[in-house]
Amino acid sequence: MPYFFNTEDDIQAMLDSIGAASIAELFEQVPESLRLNRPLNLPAAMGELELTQHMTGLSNRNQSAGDSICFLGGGSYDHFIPAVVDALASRGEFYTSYTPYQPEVSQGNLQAMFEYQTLICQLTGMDVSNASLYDGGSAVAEAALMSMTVTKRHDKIVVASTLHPEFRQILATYLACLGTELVVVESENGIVTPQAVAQATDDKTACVIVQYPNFFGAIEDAAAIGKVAREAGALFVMSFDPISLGLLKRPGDLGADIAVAEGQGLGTPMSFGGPYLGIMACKEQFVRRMPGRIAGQTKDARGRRCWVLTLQTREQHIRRDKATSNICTNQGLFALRASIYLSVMGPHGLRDAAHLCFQKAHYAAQQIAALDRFQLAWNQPFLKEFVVQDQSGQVQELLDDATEHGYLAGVSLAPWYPELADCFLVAVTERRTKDQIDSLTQYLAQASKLETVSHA
Amino acid sequence: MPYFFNTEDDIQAMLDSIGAASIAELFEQVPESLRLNRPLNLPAAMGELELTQHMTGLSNRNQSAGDSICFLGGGSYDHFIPAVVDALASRGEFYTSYTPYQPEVSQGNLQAMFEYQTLICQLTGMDVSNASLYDGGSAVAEAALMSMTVTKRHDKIVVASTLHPEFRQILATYLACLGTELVVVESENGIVTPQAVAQATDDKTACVIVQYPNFFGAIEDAAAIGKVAREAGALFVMSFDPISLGLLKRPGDLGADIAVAEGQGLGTPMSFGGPYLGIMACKEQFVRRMPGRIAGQTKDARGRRCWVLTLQTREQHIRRDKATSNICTNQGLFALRASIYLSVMGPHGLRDAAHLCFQKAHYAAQQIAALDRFQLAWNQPFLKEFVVQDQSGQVQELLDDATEHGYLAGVSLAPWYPELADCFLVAVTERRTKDQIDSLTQYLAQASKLETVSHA
Amino acid sequence: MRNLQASKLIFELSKKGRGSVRLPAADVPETDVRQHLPAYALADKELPMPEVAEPDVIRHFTNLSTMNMSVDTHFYPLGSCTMKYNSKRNERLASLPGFLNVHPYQSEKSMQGLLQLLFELQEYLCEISGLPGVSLQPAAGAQGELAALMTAAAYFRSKGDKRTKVLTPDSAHGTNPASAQMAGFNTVTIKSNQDGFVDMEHFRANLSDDVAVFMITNPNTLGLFDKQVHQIAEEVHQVGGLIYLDGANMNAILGITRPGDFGADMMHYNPHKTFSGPHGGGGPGAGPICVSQELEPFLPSPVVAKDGDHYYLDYDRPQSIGRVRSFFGNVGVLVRAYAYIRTHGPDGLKKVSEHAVLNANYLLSKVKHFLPVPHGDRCMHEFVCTASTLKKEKGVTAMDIAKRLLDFGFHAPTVYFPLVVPECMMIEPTETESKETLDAFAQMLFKITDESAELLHEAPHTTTIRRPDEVTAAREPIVKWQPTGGA
Amino acid sequence: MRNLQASKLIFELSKKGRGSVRLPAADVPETDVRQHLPAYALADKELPMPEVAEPDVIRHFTNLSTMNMSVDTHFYPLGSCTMKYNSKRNERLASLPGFLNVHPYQSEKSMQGLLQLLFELQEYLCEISGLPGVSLQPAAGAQGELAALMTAAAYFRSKGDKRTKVLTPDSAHGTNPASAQMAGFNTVTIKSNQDGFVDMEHFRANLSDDVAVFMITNPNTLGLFDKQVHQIAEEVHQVGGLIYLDGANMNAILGITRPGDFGADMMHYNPHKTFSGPHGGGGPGAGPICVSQELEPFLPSPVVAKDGDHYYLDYDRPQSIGRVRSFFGNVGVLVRAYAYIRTHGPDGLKKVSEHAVLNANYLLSKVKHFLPVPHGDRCMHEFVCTASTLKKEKGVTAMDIAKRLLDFGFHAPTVYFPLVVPECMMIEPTETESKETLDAFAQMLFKITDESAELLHEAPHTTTIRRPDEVTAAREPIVKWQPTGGA
Ligand SMILES: Cc1ncc(COP(=O)(O)O)c(C=O)c1O
Ligand SMILES: Cc1ncc(COP(=O)(O)O)c(C=O)c1O
Repeated sequence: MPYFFNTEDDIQAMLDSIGAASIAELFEQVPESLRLNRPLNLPAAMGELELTQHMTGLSNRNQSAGDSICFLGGGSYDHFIPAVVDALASRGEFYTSYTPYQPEVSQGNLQAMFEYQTLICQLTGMDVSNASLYDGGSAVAEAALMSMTVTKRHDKIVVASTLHPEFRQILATYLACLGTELVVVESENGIVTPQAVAQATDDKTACVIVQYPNFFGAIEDAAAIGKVAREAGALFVMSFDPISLGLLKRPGDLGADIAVAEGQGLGTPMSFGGPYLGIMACKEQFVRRMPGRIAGQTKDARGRRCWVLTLQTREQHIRRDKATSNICTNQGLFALRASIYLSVMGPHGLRDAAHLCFQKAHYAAQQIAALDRFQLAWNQPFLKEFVVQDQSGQVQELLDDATEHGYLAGVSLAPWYPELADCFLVAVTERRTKDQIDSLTQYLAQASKLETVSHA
Repeated sequence: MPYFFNTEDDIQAMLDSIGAASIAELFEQVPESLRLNRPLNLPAAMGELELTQHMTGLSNRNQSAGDSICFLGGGSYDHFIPAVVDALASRGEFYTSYTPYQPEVSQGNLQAMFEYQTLICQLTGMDVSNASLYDGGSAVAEAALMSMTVTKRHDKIVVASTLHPEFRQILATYLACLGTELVVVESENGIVTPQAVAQATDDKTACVIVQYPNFFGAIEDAAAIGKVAREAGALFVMSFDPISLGLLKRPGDLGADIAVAEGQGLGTPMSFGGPYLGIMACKEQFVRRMPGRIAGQTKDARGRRCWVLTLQTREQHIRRDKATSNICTNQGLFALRASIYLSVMGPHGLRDAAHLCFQKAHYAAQQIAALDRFQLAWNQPFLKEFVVQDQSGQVQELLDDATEHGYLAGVSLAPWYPELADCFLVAVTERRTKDQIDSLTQYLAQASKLETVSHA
Repeated sequence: MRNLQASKLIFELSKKGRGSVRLPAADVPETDVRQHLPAYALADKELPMPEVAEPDVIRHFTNLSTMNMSVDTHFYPLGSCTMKYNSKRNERLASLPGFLNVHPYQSEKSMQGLLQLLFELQEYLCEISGLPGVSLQPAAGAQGELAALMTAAAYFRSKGDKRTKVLTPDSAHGTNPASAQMAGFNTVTIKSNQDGFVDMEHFRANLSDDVAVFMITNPNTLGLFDKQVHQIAEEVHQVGGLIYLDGANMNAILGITRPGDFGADMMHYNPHKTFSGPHGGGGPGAGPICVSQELEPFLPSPVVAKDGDHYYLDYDRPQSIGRVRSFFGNVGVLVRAYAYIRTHGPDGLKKVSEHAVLNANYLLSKVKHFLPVPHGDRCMHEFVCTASTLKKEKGVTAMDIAKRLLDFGFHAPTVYFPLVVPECMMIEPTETESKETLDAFAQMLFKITDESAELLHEAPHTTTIRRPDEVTAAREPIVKWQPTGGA
Repeated sequence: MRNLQASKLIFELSKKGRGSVRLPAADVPETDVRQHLPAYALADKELPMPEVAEPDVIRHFTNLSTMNMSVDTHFYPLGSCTMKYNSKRNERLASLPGFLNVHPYQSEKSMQGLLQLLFELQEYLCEISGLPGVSLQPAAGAQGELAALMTAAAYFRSKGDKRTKVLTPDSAHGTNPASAQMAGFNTVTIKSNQDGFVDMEHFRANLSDDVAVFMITNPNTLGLFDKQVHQIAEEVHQVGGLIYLDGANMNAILGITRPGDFGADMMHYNPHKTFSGPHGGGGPGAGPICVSQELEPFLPSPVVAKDGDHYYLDYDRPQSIGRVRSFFGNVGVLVRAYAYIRTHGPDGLKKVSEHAVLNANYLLSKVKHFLPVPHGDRCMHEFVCTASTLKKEKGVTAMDIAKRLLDFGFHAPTVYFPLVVPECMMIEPTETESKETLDAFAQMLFKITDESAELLHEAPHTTTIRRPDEVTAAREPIVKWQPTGGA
């Protein structure tokens, strides 16, 4: 057992000091009747050598984005992560510490949190940011709960159907317990209209939630929708894609009251969906209603600038059932990664990344839409992601076959949008090369032909 | 250019301070006639994203030991490297610092060197160790030069033909300039006999050099050979395999005056041959003749225990042409890796590793020798490496075909030992599983059959 | 080495025109952005973000790291948080490309290795808990609590059983009542008796058939195993309620006793504690939950299921509460938990608890002489001592002692939690510490209790900052840097 | 955070029976070791090595790391060493499995990617040097010198030309004369003139037809470009000798001028300097050499060659001196050099030199006012200033200043080298530092020269140790730890 220290001599000396005859005696508190009187039924221990062989074997049985060409998106993207991010975030002092309860020996984490909060404000144009939530999905749910507290409206939340369907599921789950109604505004041609939102929104509505770019990659007229929300006295919540802000107006510039995001694109690996980074920022006046940790600047006893956890009376460890949220452990390491990512990319790097996504996605869209079998589902502005309609309707077969051929070609919309069962979502990041896009197109062209043949 | 700082404004301010009109002006020292008046003919710059794609492509065109099953040895081995080694040695404070010229801000490296030296002494049973040389091969050459200084005999070095042939080539190259004769003692049945060594050794011999286990994996009777050397007044130099010392007697216990090694097995990746670790340890009385850096313990001005570079008057930066060697930059990072490796393995881990190598190598040898086409080249004791004779003599064809099938099956002896052109060297480390060995055996059995058929 | 001169924020290192990453020109034919993106969406100004060269980014964050205590550098006996050694092998293994570089929407067929791992982890967690249903989805312990309470609520709804109350002991972690609230329940706080256990009288006084769940932490936050747990469970079950076990303290009972066997219907794990997922400076964690057979249909979806040799994500769970988190969950943390469990095996896990408990009791035996441990001479994996005598005698608080420990290279224990013990320090050494370290810590703690009040009030003395003004920080919050000296 | 309490050696953390790694039982049928290994070889006692648990190994070495200044944490203007930023991308790329996890005796066919990389690197180095022959084999600059001198010796031998002398300027690095000696030559030291260049008279006085090689460093160790180099080369060539260029200072002239063009017949690179391979706390480096056409056949073997599309190792070099190092060379360092060159491209490399020279001149312009720079107002990538006035006036030495800099978070420059300037400090800022850093450094240096001699003699004041006793260390060397308080 590589992580234990106590030798036989140690154990004896320790038991002597305790005044116990055996380790077993220490467990006398646990009634005999409740004991497990057999070994756990688990596989036997493995040394590092065996475990490495075993887990490498398991890893090899997954087709990684390195083995294939990845066009999958839908909230998780194959963006490039500069080596700097891994090199710094893998420092033990960062990842083996915990919530900075003792500021004197946690200034590194606290300053990093403060920098993260600032970077998120700069990126989003919002006033204040917390230090992270779990993920984009639960951040949306927290934003809804927060809106309810802020507006004191507990009856209704309005959400665009173009919000990530899993985010909507989370919202539904959270709201189910509270008896709050979740009204879904259906989309037309891949976006929701301000009119449709207006119809759904009333003076019982705590907030209106849209995604930007939306789940289909299309860019909603957020400012117009925000206006609708504001007019109804509801908060406007935007779930945004951080990389897109290299080219697009910021939530803060578009009138968002609360901006949330899945921050995975900012330096976090795809990891089959987690751990990721829940981003939340809001207007200044709502800061005391925000969930999650917040670092604040102050002075120490000697007058030095320093940082502490602040506004803790919002939190569960102080307020218990009156807290703004139950969150305790957050996603600190990924907030750090985002800070490093944003620092090393800088405004130019971020713009370049968004620009490359844009150019490559548009090239890919054009190439794919030029094939007989496929067309774009609608004509909406998009940045890095778009929906392709498969005339043959054999989406699942196509995507499965593509995977076998080394293309993670897209995400089928069927599970969430039955009416779009013949569609799939394609994401193109700055990592994709023209060669890779051309090769996908070629594959799809080939598949088009086979499809024609087999349907003939 | 990601690593530059100077903005246009900076440049102007700096030139102003210098009193120069342009950067070009700063190069006026370089005569116009000597200037390169065209751009270097090199490929254009690449950002990290492109470079990563490019170099990943190059990497993928190599068959790594992870893609195949590696039975290659001959001085470089696929030993297991615990994650701890990489995690610690990748800390920037270790790998981006340099030779600890300023002890006050280099105690980490200096203490690590001191610990390395101690660990090497413990491992080898020698009195003193330096802080590293380039590799096993040049360490042998340095040992020869050192022997010449110590014994004041400059005419002759005796070396076993079972010393790694590349190490012998290096010796030859080094000695060529000095007019020292290199006498090679031929082997019989895979080892050199003390008798043969005795015949070659005389009172002009500066040292006798053997390898342990030798290049064929066979274990020489080192103590007996050492005795021969001593009787001739020559030093006894042993080139050893560090992992083997988990089971075998140590050079210090066998009478070595100087012990050198290729330290790659101690936590250094195979990396197509380098950077590796040259180990050198010797008897106390020779310490002032040793090449390379040495850390020593002392006290600071406040009486605290601390460490410094010591015995520097041996070195080139002080002694110039009178130095014990020209070495300056050494292999510090790999000495550190070795220290971490040895610390985390401990004496038991090291013994277990050697024991597993032994068991697996013997199993593999038995399985392979049971095939018609193959037999062991001789009956000598070995630990992790052995020579297989291929009755068909088609060694190169076999090894090439094996590589295609995913087996790095062995190292052909033909380039170095024409008389053993029908032989190859097989190494089996603790990483190889029974399944892998069985699968190699199966492949070889198959190849045996094909061979029989095609020769029929 | 820490660079003491470096005290700037990343923004203060920025200079216009410096910039860092520049990406290559597009290798595809370019099209005009303005033509494709509507004016209402296209940004019209540059992002006001720092421009820093890569070498400065490295120095900046490297230096920040050197301002943290951490498990890799210090003894970190932060009670309730199980700050044990975070094995480097787990970091390496979790970074294998087949785990790290896979997309959540890849087909099951292209993910069999990871799905197998997750499936097996589900089974291990069920076996360790003694509860047959499992969801790996929650992102942290608190979300596990919430998800489990929602699961319970759905279960009650399915039976048409309207229950509104959740009972939590006063020694419970803050997340318990907060989760109950978020799940739509009202919380009722149950007192502890003077031995630190649930006050049975108070408990019974609040037990009724509108009690949905009793949330218990066992071993509790005082580090004691509440023997009454089985009795409590029986009585709660009798009124149709359920028992939730806060599994934050599982490190004490692995292979010793199982929540399912002592009456729990549901529980969460904190793999970042018990199974050594590193704490990441605040996170990530994960909060997998295990539940009884009855509750299983209501768990979040999907779960990993197996059909013959094929692993798949089972979404076909009509009674499921749905989702609490997007995608699968905090997979990276779960992979580390898997590696941890496989490293230890059944005997090793039991040994983890044995040595965690041995270390805690040993430290208790050293400390109790000068810092009383109100709840007795024996503990499980942690214990709570109090500085209240010192406070009375010389005005020295638990916080003073905590701060002073920092001077001597020890992270402070948890202070002022649980709320039931005044001036308390909650000390959890974990099993991955040596007797030498425990001895040094106890000795230093003793020395500190002997130091003058003045010295201690001003502690720490050796850190670069000392006792930040938290009151002003909260009263006039500065929560971001601003360019014009605003910060 | 550094743990100031931790001051033990790894041996002092050891405890019998603790141990760390245990490997699995063999999965093959076991055989008796004693039956196969002769008694004369089989160890009869346990290795007397430390038994330390993995968490302690982590804390120990992590903590050691925090006691070093490094490029990742500090400005490190160590002259002649080119302590520039070591890009993290290069670390990541060099760790790709196809580079890291490949055996030196794999077949060429299974190594085409790496062989291509090495082949291209050979070409780049030739282009940058203006010399057509190349060997990547030497393990460091010093071994490059040695290999090149051996190559020269073989060349002369092939012509039956017996030459015994190597000339080195007095400002040369110690490795130059040491290498000459090892290659079997006698070294003759050539004086510098007062401008810091080769004293032509002294040079000519020592020039004869038994001079094999003149080893020149250009820019030289004073940071000056010796304009005479071409003249020297002509005269050496006239007597049949060769010019060796010590390439340690290539960082100043990339794309500006090429050794081959200014008369050199051979040279080494220090990729760990010029091409940012990290210095590893002392190493590894690499020492690839480039030589003229004439010398090429004598270079070490193998070199990477290309046949159509196929890359291979060319061993068929009958005149080769053979080997100076086993296997291919320090491949990991070479891969980083490749990444560096590809990152910069032709313009970027030139910009490297331009900014290295700009930064050095700027710093010179700031420093010369209080620390005289004897060799003029302009320099290349580094400059040498002297504290000799300070020494005379108040007894303050270059070493005092160097030590005091440590207090302010700056690594010291190289001191007392080159030997030709008394009380000298050799300052090389490199191009990867900002004006802000240079300003702060110059300001601090100025402040220091103003401080009292007493304060400076005792510096550094803020480090954990101060001015170790090096004399005793060398007189009574303790070069390993010993169990019985021997250390
Ligand atoms: C007793 C207890 N319960 C619940 C939690 C909440 O777990 P998490 O922080 O993972 O959300 C914690 C952790 O801090 C705890 O200590
Ligand atoms: C001028 C000069 N020449 C030669 C060398 C030797 O190079 P290396 O240390 O790589 O052997 C150095 C490096 O220290 C140097 O500065």
